[in-house]
Amino acid sequence: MIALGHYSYWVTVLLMVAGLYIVIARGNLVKKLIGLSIFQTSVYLLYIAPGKLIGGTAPILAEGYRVYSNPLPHVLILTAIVVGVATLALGLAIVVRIREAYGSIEEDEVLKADRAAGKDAADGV
Amino acid sequence: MVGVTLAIVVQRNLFAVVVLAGVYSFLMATVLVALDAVDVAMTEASVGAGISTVLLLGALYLCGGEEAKPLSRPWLPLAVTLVVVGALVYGTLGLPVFSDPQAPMHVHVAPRYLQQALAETGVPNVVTAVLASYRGYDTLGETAVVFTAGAGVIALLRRRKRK
Amino acid sequence: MIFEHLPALEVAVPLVAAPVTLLLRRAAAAWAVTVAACVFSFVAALLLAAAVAAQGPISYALGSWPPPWGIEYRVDALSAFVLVLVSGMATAVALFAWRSAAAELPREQLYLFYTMYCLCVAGLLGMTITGDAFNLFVFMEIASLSSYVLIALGRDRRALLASYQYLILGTIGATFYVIGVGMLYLATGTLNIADLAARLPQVADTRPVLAALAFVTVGVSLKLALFPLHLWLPNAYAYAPSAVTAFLAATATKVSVYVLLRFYFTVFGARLVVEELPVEEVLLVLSLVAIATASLVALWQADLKRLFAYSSVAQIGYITLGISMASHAGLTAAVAHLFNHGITKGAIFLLLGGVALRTGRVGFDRVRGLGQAMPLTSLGIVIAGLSLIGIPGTAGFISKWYLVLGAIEAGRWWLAAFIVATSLIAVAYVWRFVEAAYLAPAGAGTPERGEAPRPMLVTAWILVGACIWFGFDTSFSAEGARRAATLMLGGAP
Amino acid sequence: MKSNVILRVIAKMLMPFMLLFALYVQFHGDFGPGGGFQAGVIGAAAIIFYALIFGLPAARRLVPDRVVEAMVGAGVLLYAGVGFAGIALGGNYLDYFVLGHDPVHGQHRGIFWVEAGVAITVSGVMLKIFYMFASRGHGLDE
Repeated sequence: MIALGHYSYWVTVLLMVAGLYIVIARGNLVKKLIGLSIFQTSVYLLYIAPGKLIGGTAPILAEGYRVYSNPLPHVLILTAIVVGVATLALGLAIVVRIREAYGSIEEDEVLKADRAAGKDAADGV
Repeated sequence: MVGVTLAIVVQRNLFAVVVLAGVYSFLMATVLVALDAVDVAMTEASVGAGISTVLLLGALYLCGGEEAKPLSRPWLPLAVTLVVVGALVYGTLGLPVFSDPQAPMHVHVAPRYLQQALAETGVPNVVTAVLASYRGYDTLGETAVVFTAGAGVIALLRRRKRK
Repeated sequence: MIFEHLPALEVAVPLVAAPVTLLLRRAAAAWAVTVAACVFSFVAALLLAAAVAAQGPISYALGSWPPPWGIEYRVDALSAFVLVLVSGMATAVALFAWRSAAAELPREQLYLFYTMYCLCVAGLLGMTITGDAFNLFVFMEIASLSSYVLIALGRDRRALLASYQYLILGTIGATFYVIGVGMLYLATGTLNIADLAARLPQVADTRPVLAALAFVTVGVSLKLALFPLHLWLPNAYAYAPSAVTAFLAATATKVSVYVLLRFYFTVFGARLVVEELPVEEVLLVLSLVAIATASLVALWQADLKRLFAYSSVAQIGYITLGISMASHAGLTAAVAHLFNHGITKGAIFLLLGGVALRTGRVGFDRVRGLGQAMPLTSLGIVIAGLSLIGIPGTAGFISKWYLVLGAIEAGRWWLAAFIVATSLIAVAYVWRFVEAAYLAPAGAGTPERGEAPRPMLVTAWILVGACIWFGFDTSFSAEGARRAATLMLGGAP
Repeated sequence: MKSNVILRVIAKMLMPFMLLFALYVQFHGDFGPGGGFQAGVIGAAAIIFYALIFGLPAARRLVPDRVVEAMVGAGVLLYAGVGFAGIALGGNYLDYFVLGHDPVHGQHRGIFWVEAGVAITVSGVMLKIFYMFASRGHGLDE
C-alpha cells in the first residue's frame, strides 16, 4: 500500500535523476540544457501530484463541486515553468555565443581550445 | 513519459532529442490535466512544447545538430545521481500518500484560498486569484525573471559593430 | 508615511530602475538611474537597520494579505545587516562602473549592463529581505540570471564558458533548493519562513524534513561556492568585467551564506541542525579543507583575479567554519566576516579593475614595478591585503579574532592554531603581490606612470578606508553581527 | 515557404484568430484556465508563425524591434506601477483593495492591470528572443 501510495513520487524521482544525469554526464552544451529542463520539469510533479484529491476537480470555483485540488502548488509551478524557460533562453544564447567564439559546442573541445590558447599566450610572453 | 526520457538520454541526434523533448512536454501537460492542474498544463504545453522547441531548433540551426561522441567516464555522474535518488526516496517515503485529504498542505493555508477567494477577490479561478493577488509579488518577480531573460538575450546576441 | 513602506521600496526601486534603463537606451542616463536607485536602497537599508535596532523586527505584508497567505517582507537584525552590506557595495560599484564598464564593454551594450546590474541588485536584496521561502527562489533566479549575463559580458571568450558553467551549476543549485522547499511545503503546508519555523518542530526528525535540509544545504552550497562545489567561481570571477567581479565577490556569495544561516537557524532551528545531525561536523571538515586547499591553490595562480578568487573560496571557508561552531562567538565571527570580507574583497577587485584598465590584464607579469607606476592603487591593494590576512587594525582582524575566540571557547586549541596558520598562507600570497609591485624591476608589460581615473580610485579608496575604519570602530560591524547571532540562537535581538 | 499561396492565405486567415484567442485567454483567465502569461505566449506565437511563413523581415515590419523592446520594459513597469499605485492610495505595496471604490472591485482592477503587464512583457520577450535567434543566422541584425 505504501509503495502504491507513493507511486507518483517514484515517477518524479526517476525523471528527475534522468535529467540530472544528462546534465552531468553529457558533454554537448545544448543537450546539457535539455537535461536541465527535464530536471526542472520533473520537479513540477513533486509539487503538483500531492495536491490532487481523488474525486476533486480543478480549482475553478463553480456550483456543484465541493472538493478542489490544491491551488497553491499550481501557482508556484507556473512561476517555476517561467523561470525554467527563461533559464533555457539565456543558456541557449550563451551557447550560440560559445559556438561563434570557439566553433564547437562540445565541452571538452572548447576546453581544449582554451588550453591551447592559454599555452600560446604563455609562450608569447 | 519515462520511455521518452530514456530515449532522450541515449539519442545522439540533437534534432531528434528536441522533438522528443517536445513530446515529453506534451505528455507532461496531459499528466498535469489528469492531476487537475489545468492552468499549469496549458502553460507547460505552450512553453515546453512551443517556445522551448522553437528556441532549441533556432539554436541548433546556428550550432549544428549532432552530438559528437558517446560518454567517456559515466561512473562519476552515475554515482552522483544515485546519491540523489537515495536522498529523494528517503525523503518522499515520509511524505503523505497520494490524495490524502488530511495532508498538511490541504489543511493549512490553502483552504483559505478555496473558501475565501471568491468573496475576497471576486475571481472564481482560484489559481488566478492566488497568482495575481495573494502571491502577486511572486508574479512580479516572475515577470522580472522573464524581463531578465529578454534583456539578457539582447545583451548577449546584439551584434557588435566591428572595429 | 513613506517610511513604513521602506521594506517594499528597498527592492522595488532597483527593480523598477531596470526597465527604465532599458527604455532609456542611453548609457549615461542608465548609469544615473542605476546610481540613484542604489543610493536610495542604501539609505533605505540604513534607516531600516536603525529602526530594527531600535524597535525589533519589522514585518511588511505585500498586497496587504496577512502572512502566511500573502508574501511577507521581514527585516530583522540579520537581514538588515546584510541589506546594508549589499546595497552599500552596490552603490560603490555603481559609482566605479562609470569608467570601468565603459572601458571594458562595447558601447551598444553599456545600457544593458546597467539593466542587468539593477536586476542583480534587486534580486540579491529581495533574497535577503523576503520572509517567504518560495519568493526567495524567485529573487534568487533574478539575481542568478542577471549575474550569468553580467559574467558573459566579459571581454575574454572564456567568460562565455565560465558563465555557461555557472548557469548549469547555479540552476542545479536552485532546483535543489526548490525540491527542498517543496518537501518542506508538503510536510507543513506553508511557505512562510516564520510559519515554517513555528510548524516544523511538530514534524522535525521526519524523513522529508531531513531530506529537505539536505537539498537546501546542497543547493545553497552550490551558490555560495562551498568546497567542493566551488568549481564555477574562479573562472567566473577571473573573466567577468572588473565591476561585476567586485560586486559578485562582495555580495552574491554573501547573500547565499545568509540564506544558509536563515534556513539553519530560523527555519530548521539550531536544535535540529546542531544537536541531532552531524551537520556541524560535515561543515567543519569541508570548511577546513576549503581553507587549506583554496589558499594553497591561490599561491600558484599567475593571474591576480584568479588568485583572489581562490582566496574568496578560502574566506568563505572561514565563514562556514564560524557557522559550524554554532556558538555565539562562532556565529558572530561568521556574520562579521561576511561583512568584513565583503568590503575587503570589494576593495581589492575594484583596485584590480583600475589596474586592468591601465594594463589590459592583471597577470603578475603586468604588475611588476606597479608600486612606482600606480602608487595609490598598489598601496590600496596592500592595505586590503592586510585586512584579508587579518592584521590588527584592519577589518579582517576583528572577524578572525572572534573566530579564534569561538575555537578557544569550544576548547579546540588546534582549530585556533589552524586559523592562525592558514592566515600565514594569506601572508604568502599577498606578499607575492608586494614582491612584484615594489621589489621587482618594471617589466615589459608594466604601464607608464599614472593612476586609474579618479572616480574609480576614489570609490575604491573609500572601501579601503572602510577596511581600516571597521578595524577600529566595531560599533556597526561587530555589534550588528553580535545582535544577529543572538537572534539566530533564539534570544531577544 | 514564402512562395506557397495556400500557406500564405491560410496564415493570413489564421492570424486574427490566434490573436483573438490570445485576448480570450487573457480576459477569460478569471473564470477559466489562462491568464497573462499564457496569453503573452500565444500572442508571440502568432507573430512567430507569421515570421515563419512570410519571412523575418516581413514580421519585423509588422512589429518593429523598437516596439518589441519597449514592450519588454513596459510590462514590468506596468506591474510595478500597480504596486506603487497601492502605496499612493494609502495601502501597502501591491495592495489592490484601495484601487477601487470597494475592495472586491479594487481587486478586480488590480488583477486586470497586473495580468496585462505580464502579457505585455512575456509577448515582448518571447518575440524579441525569437528575433535575436532568427536574425543571428542571416546576419540581418539591426
